[in-house]
Amino acid sequence: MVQEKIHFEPFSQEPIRLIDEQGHWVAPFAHGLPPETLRRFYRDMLAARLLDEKLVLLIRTGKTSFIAPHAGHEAAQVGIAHALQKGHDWLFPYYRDMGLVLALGVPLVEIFGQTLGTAADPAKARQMPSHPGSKKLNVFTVCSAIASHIPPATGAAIGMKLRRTGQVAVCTFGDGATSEGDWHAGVNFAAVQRAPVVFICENNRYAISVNIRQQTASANIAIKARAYGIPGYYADGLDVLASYFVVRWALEQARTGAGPSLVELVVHRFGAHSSADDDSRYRSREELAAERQQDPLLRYQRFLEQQGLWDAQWANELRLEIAKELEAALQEALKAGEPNPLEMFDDVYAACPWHLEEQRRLLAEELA
Amino acid sequence: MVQEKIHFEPFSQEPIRLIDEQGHWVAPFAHGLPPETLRRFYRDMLAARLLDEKLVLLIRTGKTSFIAPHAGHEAAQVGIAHALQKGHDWLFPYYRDMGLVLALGVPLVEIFGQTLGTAADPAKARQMPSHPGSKKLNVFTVCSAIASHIPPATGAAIGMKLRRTGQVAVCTFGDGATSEGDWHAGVNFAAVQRAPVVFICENNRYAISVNIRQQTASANIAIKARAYGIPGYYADGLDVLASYFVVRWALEQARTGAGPSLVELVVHRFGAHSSADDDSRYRSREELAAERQQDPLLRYQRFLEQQGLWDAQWANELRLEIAKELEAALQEALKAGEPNPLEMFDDVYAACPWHLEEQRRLLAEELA
Amino acid sequence: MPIMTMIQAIQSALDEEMNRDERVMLLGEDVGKRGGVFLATEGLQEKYGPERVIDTPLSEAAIIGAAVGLAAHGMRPVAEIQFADYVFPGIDQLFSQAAKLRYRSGGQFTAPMVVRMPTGGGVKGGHHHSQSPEAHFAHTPGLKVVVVSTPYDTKGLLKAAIRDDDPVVFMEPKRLYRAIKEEVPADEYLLPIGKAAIRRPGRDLTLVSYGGPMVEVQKAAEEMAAASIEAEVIDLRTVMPWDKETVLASAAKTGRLLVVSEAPRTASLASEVVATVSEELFDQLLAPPLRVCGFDTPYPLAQDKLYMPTVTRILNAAKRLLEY
Amino acid sequence: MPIMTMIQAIQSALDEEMNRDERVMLLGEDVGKRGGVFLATEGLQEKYGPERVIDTPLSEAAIIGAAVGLAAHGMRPVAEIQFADYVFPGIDQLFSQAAKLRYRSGGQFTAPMVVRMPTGGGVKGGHHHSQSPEAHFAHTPGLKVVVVSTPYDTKGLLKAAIRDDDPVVFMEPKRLYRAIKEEVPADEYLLPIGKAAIRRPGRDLTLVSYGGPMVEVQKAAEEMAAASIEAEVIDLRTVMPWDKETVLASAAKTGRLLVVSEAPRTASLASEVVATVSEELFDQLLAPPLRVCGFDTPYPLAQDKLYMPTVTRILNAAKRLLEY
Ligand SMILES: Cc1ncc(C[n+]2csc(CCOP(=O)(O)OP(=O)(O)O)c2C)c(N)n1
Ligand SMILES: Cc1ncc(C[n+]2csc(CCOP(=O)(O)OP(=O)(O)O)c2C)c(N)n1
Ligand SMILES: [Mg+2]
Ligand SMILES: [Mg+2]
Repeated sequence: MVQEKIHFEPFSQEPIRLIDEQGHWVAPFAHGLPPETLRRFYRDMLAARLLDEKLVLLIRTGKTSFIAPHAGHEAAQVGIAHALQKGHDWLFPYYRDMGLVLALGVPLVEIFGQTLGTAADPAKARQMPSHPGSKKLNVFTVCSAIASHIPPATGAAIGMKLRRTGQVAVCTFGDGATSEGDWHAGVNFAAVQRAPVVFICENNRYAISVNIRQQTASANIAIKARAYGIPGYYADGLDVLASYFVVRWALEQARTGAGPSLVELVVHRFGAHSSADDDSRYRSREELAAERQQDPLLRYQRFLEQQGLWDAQWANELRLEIAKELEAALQEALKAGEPNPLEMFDDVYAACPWHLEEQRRLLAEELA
Repeated sequence: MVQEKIHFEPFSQEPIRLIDEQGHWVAPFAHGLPPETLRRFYRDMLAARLLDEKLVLLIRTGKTSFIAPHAGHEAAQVGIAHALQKGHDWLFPYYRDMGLVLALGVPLVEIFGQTLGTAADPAKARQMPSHPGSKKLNVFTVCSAIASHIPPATGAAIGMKLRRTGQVAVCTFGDGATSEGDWHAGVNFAAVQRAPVVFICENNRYAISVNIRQQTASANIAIKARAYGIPGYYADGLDVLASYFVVRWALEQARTGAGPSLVELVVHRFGAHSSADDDSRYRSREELAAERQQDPLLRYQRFLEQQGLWDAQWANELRLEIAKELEAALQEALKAGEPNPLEMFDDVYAACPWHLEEQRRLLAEELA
Repeated sequence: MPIMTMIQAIQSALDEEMNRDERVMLLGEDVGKRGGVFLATEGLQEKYGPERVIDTPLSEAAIIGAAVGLAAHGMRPVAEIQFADYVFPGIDQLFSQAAKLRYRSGGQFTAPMVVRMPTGGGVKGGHHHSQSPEAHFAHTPGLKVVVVSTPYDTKGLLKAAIRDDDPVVFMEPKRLYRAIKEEVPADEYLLPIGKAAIRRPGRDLTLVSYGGPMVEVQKAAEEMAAASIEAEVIDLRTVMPWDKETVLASAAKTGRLLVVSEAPRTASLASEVVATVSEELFDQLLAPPLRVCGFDTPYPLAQDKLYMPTVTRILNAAKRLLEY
Repeated sequence: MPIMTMIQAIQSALDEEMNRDERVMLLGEDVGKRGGVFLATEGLQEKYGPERVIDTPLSEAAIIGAAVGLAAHGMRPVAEIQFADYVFPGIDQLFSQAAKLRYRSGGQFTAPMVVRMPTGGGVKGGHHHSQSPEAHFAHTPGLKVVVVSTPYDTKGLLKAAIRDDDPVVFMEPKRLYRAIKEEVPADEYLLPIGKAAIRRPGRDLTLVSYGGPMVEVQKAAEEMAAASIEAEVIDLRTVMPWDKETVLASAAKTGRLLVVSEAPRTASLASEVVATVSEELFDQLLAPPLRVCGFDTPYPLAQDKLYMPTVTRILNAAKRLLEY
C-alpha cells in the first residue's frame, strides 16, 4: 500500500519536493493518486489563478476596493485544501487564501459578494475584500489583524480534542505572521496541549516590503517548531503534491493524537502585496521575473503531461468553463445589491442593547 | 592564556557544569580566577541568601507586604552580576533578582527603601517590593508585567549598537516568561538586528504553580534560540562558575558584534513563588526537600574548600559582617520615613498638566 | 441559606455551571492545581479533570485567544486573567477576535465566553495589581462588561455571563473577595446582565457607582443619612450596556448626580454616565453632575488607599452638590 | 511658502528632526525601503541609512517596546504603527512600559518617544483600517495624545512631539493624508502640545472636534453661517492633555456645546469633554451639551461613510441645541 510508504521527516535542510522543475516525480514513494484527483488538483489551481486574474481585473476597473493577490500560492493552497476533510476539519485562513477557500468549496458567489461588498456576502459586507468565512464549511472568518487567528485555532483544536470529534484545525498565515507575539503564544499552547492543529506558513519571503531576512534570523520557518517541541516540515509550496502530501501527513499525525506541527510551504508572491501596494519600490523586476519562471501551474502541467494527463485542448476547455463560472458568479453577486445600511447595528451582540437601538434610530432618521 | 581556552558550544544536551555536586572542578579549562574573586563570589552569594532570609523575616513580622524569594537562584544571579561590566552594561532584571541587583551594587538602603516603601526608595515607593531599579547603575526599573521588559532590552541594545557604545544589555526572566508573546517579539527583533543583548532565563521550572511541562513542550529553554537563529546555552545555574563563564562568554560574543544569545540557567526555587503563595498546594514536600539538598552555596563552599579558600571561621565572620550591613541599611531605610502623598502626581509627565494639578489640589484639601 | 464571600460565590457559580453544562470549562494561569491565586477555582480541576480546567502557559493572548476558538467551536470557556492589569498582552485577542467575531462573520461565528479578572486597588498591589480597565472594554463594541460588588450578585451574574451568547468581561474587585459575607442561595438563580441595583432609596441625591467603591459609597450614604440626607445609591453592576433607565429615573427624581469610580477619570465610565445624564436631563438637574474617580496617574503603591475615592472625597463632592 | 499635504508635512518634520538631532530615528513595518505604506517616511532610509530607519519584523510589541528601550537609552525614536487598529498587539508595551516608566522609576528613566499611527475611517478599510482608539490612550496616565487635522499643525506638532520628554501618541487621520493642501513653512516651527486652535470664531454655539471629523465640522459650520448662525469651531489637536481653558471659554460664551468625534461614543473623549463642561459650566449652558460620535459598533466596511459623523448628523444636533 502506498499510504504505508508516505512518511516525512521533520527539519530537512532542503525543502521537501516531490515534483522537480521539469515535472519529474522525484519522491521515494509512489503517489498512488487516481487520475481524476490529479486532474482535480490542476483544475483547482487553474481556478485559483483565474480567480486571481478576475480579482485583479475588478481592481483595474474600479469595481472593488482591495485585493491581496494569491498568484504564486496556488500549489500550496490547493494542496492544503485537498489534504483536509472538507466541512469536517476547520480552516483558520488568512487574507491571501482565496485560492484555498475556493478549492475548499466556498461558493464563488459568496467570494464575489465579499469582494464587492454586496448582500451576497454571508458576512454582510462588513469587512474588506479578501476576508472570507463560512460557518457551513468550518472556515473561520478571516480577521485582518495578522496572527490573531493563531490562538483561536489552538482553542478550537483543544475543543476538538476535548470532545473527541476527530477533527483537525488547519491554520494558515504568512512568513511575517511568525514574528507576532500571538503566533508564538498560540503555537506554544497548542504544543503543550498536544492539540490537533496544523500550522501552515505560506512563506513568500515578503511581508509587504519586508524581506524574510529582516523578518527573522532563523534559517527557515520550519525550524521554529523546535522552540515548541513539535515537528517542523520544510516543503516546496510550488509543488502541489509536496504541499498535499506533507500537509496530509501532518493532519494524520494530528488526528491520531501526535499533536500539532508546523509546516512551511515556500511559495512566490507574483503580485504586489495588495492592490494598495507598489512592489517595484522594494523588489527588483529581475527577481520577480526569475520567480515567475517558476510558475507552480507550469510545473504541475509538466508533471501531468508526463503522466499523460494533460493536453492543451482539455486545459483550454477547463479555462473556458472556469471563466464562465467566474463571470456567472460575479453577476449573481452583483445582482444581490447593496446591503441595508441599518444592518450596521446587527450582530454587535446577540440582541441589540438600548444604546445601539438609539443609534439605529438616529441613523434611520437621517436616512429617511 | 586562560581566556583563549574558555569557549562554549550552544545547544548541549546536558546543562553546562563546571563544578560538580561534590565541588570538583570538572571543566576542560582552568578557571584562572584569582582567590579574591572566587571568595567575592561566595560573599555575594551569601549576602544574597541572607538578604532573602531578611526579606522573609520582614514578611513574617508584617513589616512589608510582598516578597519574591530568590533563594536557590543565588549562583545564577551572582554569576550574571560578575559577568557584566557594572555601571557600563545595562541590566533589565525581573522581580526575583534581588540577589542579582545586590551583587551588582544597588545599595542595600535603596533595596530596603523599595521593600518597605519608604522615602529611601529612589523610585518613590510607587511599586511593590521586589521592583528595584537604578539609573546610576543602568538597572532598568523592574516592571511587574512578565516579559514586558524584553522588547525594551532589545531596543536599548539596538541603541548601543547604533551609537557604538561597547555596552551590552543583559535581560533576565523566568521560564514562564518565555511563553509571553512579547518575549518572542523581543528576542526575534534582537536577532535580526544582531543587537548586543544577552537573554537569560533563570529556569526554576515553575511559574507560580505551573510546572515547566505545562509551560512548554520543548526539551529545554535554550533550544528556543533555534527559532531566532541565535545560539542557546543550557547551563547549570546552581553552579556559580558555570553561570559566570557562560554568561561572560555570551557577553563577549555580543560585545564583539556576534549578536544576541539566549542563556538558560537551571536553578531551584527554594521558597514559595512569593509571600502571597502557598506552594504546598502544588508541589510535594519531597520534591522540595530533594532540591534543597542541591544548595548552590553548599556546592560552591565545597569547591572553595577544595581550593583551600574556605574555612568556617571566615564564613562566620562574613555572615556576621553581612548581617550587620543588612540591619544597618534596614534601619536607615526605615528612618527615611513615609513618602509625601502629594508626590503621587509627580513623574506622570515631565511637567504636571492641568488635570493633575486639579487632582493634586483636591487631594491636598482632603489631607489638610 | 449559606453565607458566602465573593470568592465562594464564584466557586459556587463555576461549579454549578460546570456541573450543569459539559461545555463549560476553565482556563488560565494557575487555575488548576493551585485553584487560582485567589482560590476562586479551588477544587475544580480535581472535580472536573485537567481537560476541563486547564493550567495554561503564561500568556494572556493564548488564554483569551484559545477561549475564542473554544467558544466558536462550541464550548463555553471561562478564562481567568490573573489580574486585570495583565489583560493587555492579550487584549488584541479580546478586541480583534472576541469582540468582533459575530460582527465580522455576519453572525455566522460567535464567541460565547467569559473573561474573569480580579480588578481594582486597595490590596497594596502597586502599578500592576490595582488597575481598573473597564473603560477600555466598554469602549469596545461587542463586549459586555460586568463589575460586581456583592457575593449574591457575583453568583447570579457569573452564571448569567456563562450562559450569555456574547463575550462577557467579568470583573471582580479583589479587595472585596473576602471583605463581605452574605447569604447566597445554594441553588440556581440568575441575575440579568444590564440591570442596575438600587442599593438604597433616597430623594436628595443620586450616587451611582459599581465594583470596589460601592463600599465607600454606601458608607458615605450612611453618614449622610445620619445627617438626614437621603442619598439614592445605585450599583450599576453592568457597565456595558449600563442601565440608563434606572440612572435617569433616579437623577430625574433627585436632581443631583454623583458618579463614583476608581478608574482614572479621563474618558471613563463615570464620564460616560455624567455626559449621558447631562444630555438627557438638562432641565431636571439642580446642580452640576459630578464625578469622583481614581486619579489620572499610574496606580501608586505608597498611596494605595488615597488613590481610590475615599469616603471623605465622596462626602465633599456630595456636599458641593447639595449646597449648589 | 511650499504647499504641502499632511503626508508631506510628516516627511518634512521627520527629515528636519533627523537632520537636526542624531538621536532621532525611525522604526516600523515597511518604513524603510518602501517608505511606509502611506509613504510618510519615503526617502528617509536612503538619506539616513538603515540603522536610523529600521524596517522591523511584523510585531507591534517589538516596535513599541524597542522604542521604549531606545528612548530610555538616549535615542529619540519615532515608531510607526501601520494602522492605529494594529496598536493592540503592542499596547502592553505602550501601557505597561512607555506610559509608566517615568513614574515607576521615580523619574530615573524616561521614554521620550513618538508612536505615529494613521487613524480613523473613510478609506474603505473595514474593521481594522478604520478605528479611532484615542480614548484608550487618553485613559492611560503617562501618555500624551495628539490628533492632527491640517498639514500645518502636523509639521509643528510632530516636531514638538519628537522633542517632548514624554511618550506621545501621534495620530494622523489617514483620510486627510492627501485631502488637504496648504502652505507649510519650509523652515523650523513648533506648535505647543496641549493647545487647541479656534478654527472659526462664533457666538451662537461651540463645536469641539479633532482629527478627521474637523472636515465635516467645518462644512457644517459653513452651512450654518450661510443661515447666519455663527458656530465657534475648536480643533482640540491634543486630546491628552486637552485644552480645557479654550473649550470652557468658548462654551461659556456661546452657552451651547456640541462635541464631535468619530470614535465609538461610549467612554470616549467626547464623553470626557461633555462631562467636564457639564460639571464646570452648569449655570452657563443654555442647552444640554451634545455629542455626535461614531456608532458603538465595530467599523463596518459597507457603511464606511455613514459610520462617521456626517454633516447632516452634525447639523441635526446643532439644530437641537439651537432650538432648545
Ligand atoms: C497586527 C497587524 N499588523 C500589521 C498589519 C498590516 N499588514 C497587513 S499584511 C502585512 C504583511 C504580512 O506578511 P505575511 O505574514 O508574510 O503574509 P503575506 O502577505 O506575505 O502573505 C502587514 C504588515 C496587519 N494586518 N496586522
Ligand atoms: C503579564 C503577566 N501575567 C501574569 C502575571 C502574574 N505572575 C506573576 S509571576 C508569575 C509567574 C512567573 O513565572 P516565571 O517567569 O517562571 O518566573 P519565576 O517567578 O518562576 O522566577 C505570574 C503568572 C504577571 N506578573 N504578568
Ligand atoms: Mg509573506
Ligand atoms: Mg519560574
